[in-house]
Amino acid sequence: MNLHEYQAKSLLSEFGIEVPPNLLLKQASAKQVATALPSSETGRWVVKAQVHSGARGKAGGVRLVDSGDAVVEAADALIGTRLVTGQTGPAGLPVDAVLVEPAATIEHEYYLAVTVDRALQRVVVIASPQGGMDIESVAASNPEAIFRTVVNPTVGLAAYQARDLAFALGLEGTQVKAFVSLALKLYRAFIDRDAALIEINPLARLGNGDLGIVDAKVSLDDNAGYRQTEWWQQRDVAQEDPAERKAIDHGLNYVSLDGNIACMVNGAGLAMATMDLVQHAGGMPANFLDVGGGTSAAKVTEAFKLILENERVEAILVNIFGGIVRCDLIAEGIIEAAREVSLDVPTVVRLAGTNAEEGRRMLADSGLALTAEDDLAAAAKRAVTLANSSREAS
Amino acid sequence: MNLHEYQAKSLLSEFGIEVPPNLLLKQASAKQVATALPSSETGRWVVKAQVHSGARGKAGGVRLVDSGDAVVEAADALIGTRLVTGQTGPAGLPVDAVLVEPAATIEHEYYLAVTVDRALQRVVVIASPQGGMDIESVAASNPEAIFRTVVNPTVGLAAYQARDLAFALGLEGTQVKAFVSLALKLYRAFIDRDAALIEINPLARLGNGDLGIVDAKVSLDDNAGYRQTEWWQQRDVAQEDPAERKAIDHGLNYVSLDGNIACMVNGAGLAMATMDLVQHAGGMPANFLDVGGGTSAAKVTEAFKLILENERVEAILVNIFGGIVRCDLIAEGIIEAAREVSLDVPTVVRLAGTNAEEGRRMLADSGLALTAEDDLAAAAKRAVTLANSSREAS
Amino acid sequence: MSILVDESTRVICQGFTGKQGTFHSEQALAYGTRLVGGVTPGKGGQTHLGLPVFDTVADAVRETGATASMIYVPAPFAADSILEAAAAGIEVIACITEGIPVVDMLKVKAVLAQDYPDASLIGPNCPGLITPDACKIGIMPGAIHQKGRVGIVSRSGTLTYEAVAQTTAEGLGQSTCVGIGGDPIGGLDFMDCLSRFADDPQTELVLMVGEIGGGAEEAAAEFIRQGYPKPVVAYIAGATAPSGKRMGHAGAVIAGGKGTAAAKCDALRAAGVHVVESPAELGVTAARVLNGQSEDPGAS
Amino acid sequence: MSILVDESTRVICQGFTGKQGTFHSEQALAYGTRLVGGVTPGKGGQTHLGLPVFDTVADAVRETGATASMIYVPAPFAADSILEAAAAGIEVIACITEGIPVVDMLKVKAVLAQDYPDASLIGPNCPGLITPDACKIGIMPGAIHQKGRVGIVSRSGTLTYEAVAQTTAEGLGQSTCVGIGGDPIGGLDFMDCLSRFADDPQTELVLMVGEIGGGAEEAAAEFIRQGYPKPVVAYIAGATAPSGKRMGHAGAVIAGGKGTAAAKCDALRAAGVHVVESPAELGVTAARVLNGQSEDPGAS
Repeated sequence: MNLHEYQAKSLLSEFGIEVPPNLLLKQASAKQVATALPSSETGRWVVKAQVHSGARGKAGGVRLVDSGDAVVEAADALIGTRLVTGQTGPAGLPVDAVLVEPAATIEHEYYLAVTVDRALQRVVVIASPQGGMDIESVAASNPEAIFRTVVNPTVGLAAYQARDLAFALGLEGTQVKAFVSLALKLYRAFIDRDAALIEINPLARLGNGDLGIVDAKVSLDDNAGYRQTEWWQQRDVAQEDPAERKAIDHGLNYVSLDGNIACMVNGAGLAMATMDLVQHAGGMPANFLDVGGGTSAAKVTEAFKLILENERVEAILVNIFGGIVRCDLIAEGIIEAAREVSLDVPTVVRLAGTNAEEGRRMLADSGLALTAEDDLAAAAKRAVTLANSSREAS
Repeated sequence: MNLHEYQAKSLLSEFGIEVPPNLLLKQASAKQVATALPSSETGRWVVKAQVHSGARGKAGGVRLVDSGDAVVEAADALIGTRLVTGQTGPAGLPVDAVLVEPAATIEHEYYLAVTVDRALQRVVVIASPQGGMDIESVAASNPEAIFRTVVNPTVGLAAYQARDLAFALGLEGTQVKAFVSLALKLYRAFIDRDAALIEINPLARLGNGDLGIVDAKVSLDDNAGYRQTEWWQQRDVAQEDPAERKAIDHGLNYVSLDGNIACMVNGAGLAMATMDLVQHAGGMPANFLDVGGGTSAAKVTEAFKLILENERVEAILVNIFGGIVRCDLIAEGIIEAAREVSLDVPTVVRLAGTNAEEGRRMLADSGLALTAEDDLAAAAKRAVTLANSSREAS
Repeated sequence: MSILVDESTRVICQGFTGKQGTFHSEQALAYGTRLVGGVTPGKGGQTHLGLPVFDTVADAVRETGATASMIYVPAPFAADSILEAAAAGIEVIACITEGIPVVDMLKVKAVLAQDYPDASLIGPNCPGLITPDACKIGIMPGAIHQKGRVGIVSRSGTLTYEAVAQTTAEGLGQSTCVGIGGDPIGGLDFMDCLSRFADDPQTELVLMVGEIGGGAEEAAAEFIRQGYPKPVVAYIAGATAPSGKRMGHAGAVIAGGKGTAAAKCDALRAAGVHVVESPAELGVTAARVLNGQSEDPGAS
Repeated sequence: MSILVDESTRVICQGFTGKQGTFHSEQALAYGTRLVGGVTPGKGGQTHLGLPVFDTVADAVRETGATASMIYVPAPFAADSILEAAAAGIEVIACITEGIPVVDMLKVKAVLAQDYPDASLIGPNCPGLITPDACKIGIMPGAIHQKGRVGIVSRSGTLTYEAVAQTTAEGLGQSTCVGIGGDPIGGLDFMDCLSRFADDPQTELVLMVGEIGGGAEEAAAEFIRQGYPKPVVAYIAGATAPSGKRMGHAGAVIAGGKGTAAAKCDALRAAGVHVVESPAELGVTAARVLNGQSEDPGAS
């Protein structure tokens, strides 16, 4: 789960981390700006669209202004629009709020993040003197400018580790202590709030030599929602893909893709494998859809509805390997769904594993125009063929 | 550093641990009792002397009373007296306050403690169904009634470990959950407050089946005072041996003993070894005194003053092996001290190690009546001989 | 032979009396697994599915001599259950539970390494493991398995079943199948299983099923490259998965080029592994390699 | 030969520019220790005592090749310094600092065991270690030492010097002297040092100086009992110490009978150790044993 910048900064300030004074505007309010605009030493302010995406600046989502009136104007220009960045896809994301902060004098931009390294099975803290841009770009172009330290969970981030990073960044004097203090608090926040990523980018060396947080990104561990309820209640569903959001509400794992063959599969690995097979057979998957382990007939119905909302879909490939989930239940769901939604898209069903035969019999008995296949590759090929012929027919 | 029972319970309640409602009285105040006495379902209250000692009950330090007036009476009888228990020595400890709590109906008494196991180099949680008595006695008479679990510092006390103990104690139903919750909080308190020991004895199964804390003892790690200042400020010096307290104030480590040969040594191990030698030579040490590593002349003077306040002292044995501390500085301190306090007790000085020769020369040149010895055993023998002859002479 | 579990392995179930625990214990018993009891705190002394229920794993181990456990405890309590099993001396701990917070698993991993280095954790968020005709500890459908020559290790659940079904269809069968789980922080990894399969005389070939993300497949490739005594066939799911969608965090990125299916396949091929492009080719490829019809892929 | 350190050991000092660090670094240099630099964060690039100062131990190790460190950092920061040394690859870490909170040391011990099993921590709250005429890392007076045949391991500071002086006076000399420190949670224990002395050809006899409290001496006794190749002479300080005064906590008590000087002496005698009653007899006893004038104490 992603937090907005303003939420991230609020979370960090819970841990004693200093963030810039700010003003959140959900509508462009001259009155609110007049009374609550934080003072700015530079006489300028930044107005930042609150969307779940990076690269906001290039997309026009961050405006630098020099008066309260200009703040209102910028806010007015942003709120209510959709911001399209390099990361959002063409539909963009809705801007429902902007964050206003005094513009700082930035001498240098650093990068600082806390995340989990899967290979090391440990939390790592990552820092770079090349902040302000995607760390991915730095990793690609200048990997030696990225410094990492691996955290032992027993002590957590040790002061010496933070110091090592500070010196690696070339910090000096009081900046070293400030950096160490910041890094230790970030680690504490990461653990105590079950984060998946905390990223300060840029962390700035300001005109007066102090370190200051400019932008902050926080993602929380999806598995820990049950004990971080305060933040999960603030989840902004407006920022999520409507289909993906609906999927989550029904316990489905759905990702929209650009192809024409819809997939409905149980298990993430098999779902990806099914997508690979579709492509191998010359098609393109329209989505990733994992109906999960404890699949019920109702869930399958919802999954069909979700798939059919995508107008690009020209064929459906259902691939279920029954383990926990029984194929007869899946068949029941398919039959129910086909009746509830008028299933007019060619559908190939491949059932294997627990109660597969019974499921296949139920489908055959249903009188529905479903194509059954036993073999995985054959099922994918058939779906692609059906999609092609349905396109030619229309 | 030891806490009083009322302080210990206050510390525990910081961690969400339920303790009985109570009233602390520093004088027997009818008015205060009338307004603030917690209500008691049993109609009875316990009035407990707040001293740094166990075995208060046997010593008359815990009174069971059945009215507010009787509370005042019991408080009056205790406050301002000195309580002599099996653990305090004949002088006893001053009772400056009493803690009043409603008397509970106790069905069974358990023991529960958190401490450090030196051999295992880990924190251990110890529980026994035989509470209400010294755990030492249980360990001696019935060791199989003591259950221990060793805590890994990475996760801290795990719920299963607390559950294992709860089932070992024979707890059932909601008591298991209550015990687990209590044990986890005790562990948290132990770590977060740098405790050396937290002991709940007894932990009671009450008439209604609930678990209740009756008595609680907390000792804090002497090394962690710098970061537990809130509690260290509440240290009750009145409960400490005046000589030992004075020693601490001067950075000395002093323990009063019953013999006649005073010892002044640098290093705890050498101090104990010196005591052993005194006894080996037929004498009895009057004290343990470690002047520590960074010894100064002023510290040695204070050490002499401390030693001479003990009227049983018939000879002094100074044993310094110079490592960090230089023997010439020690000699200077001895000379200063001998002049400041009129040193009329026979004193044997053994200096070895760094600058020992210079120290010995300074002592010889001082004109003071000091006996120098190079050999450790000879020095101890000489001190015993001198003590015997000074006794015969007097 | 087999790895980790066999017909003599005494198994308990943690979360025994719950819905999941009950269902899969019944399935395990039906398969012939030597399930000897289960644990549900507070229900010690009761009987469930004809087997004794214990309050603690320590009690269960003492009374039944169990050396393996399958965990169906809800996510908030599952990390504790793993540690309880390890502390009680359980050697093979299969944690089926999904949704355990990463922070909990970080600590579990550290404690296992410190205090219980001999315990083998499978999972969490995994289908478990099975030695066909001997011991099923997990949620996989038993009927598709066949005792045989192929060792299977997989990060995926249902995709593993696919691999199993194909090797059964080819008549190769399986020695042991281990679903190591898809969580970022988990127990046994590819390398751990590969080295166990290397020592198992029944296993003639290892079938590895990986996915995009992380670097476990690359690590396994490096391990194989240093000299592995048996042929390995591998498939990496997610060649067509959209990059950046859920992988856009710094940890994955800094690995620099690692994490994609292409990178994983390249690393495995360079190590001499027979990498298949289609998941439908796992069984036939294994059969071809075992029947000596495939030249050394490293030489091609 | 010797254990842990010798004339080729490259040593750094953490807390180099502080008062303690400066004084004892001067002493170490005067003794001939191969001190190659020191660490004080923020003073990297400066020169102190003619040696380079580094911001981090990692820098110091990279630039100087140091493999040993002595730590004179104040107690609130010393635990971190130990970890920094270990992480930088330092093999012998002597932490002289006293007053480190127990909770900090519990964690340090766990991390060392997990991540740096090859690092040898000496202390904290200890005099350090010395290989006479070769390498002095600590606060002991160098002049009393003499290169020789006796390995010394001690929980005490000044009492160790006593043992050193006596073995020097007897003309035996020392191979290496290790002050393991008196804190409840520490690094190398008696057993660790005994096993190193067992492998050191220069060491002909081990002199062990223990104290009351804990069970480290009993553990060492058990270790020796299982077969130790060299004679051991031991003294336990505190036979006359008042029991219960500072030992009255549950951890010590539950050990049941352990912790007293008498129990420790009994355990050591039963293991065949030459236990002396008086600390003044350490040197003469070692000499007698080495000269073959003492019969097997286990037989007496």
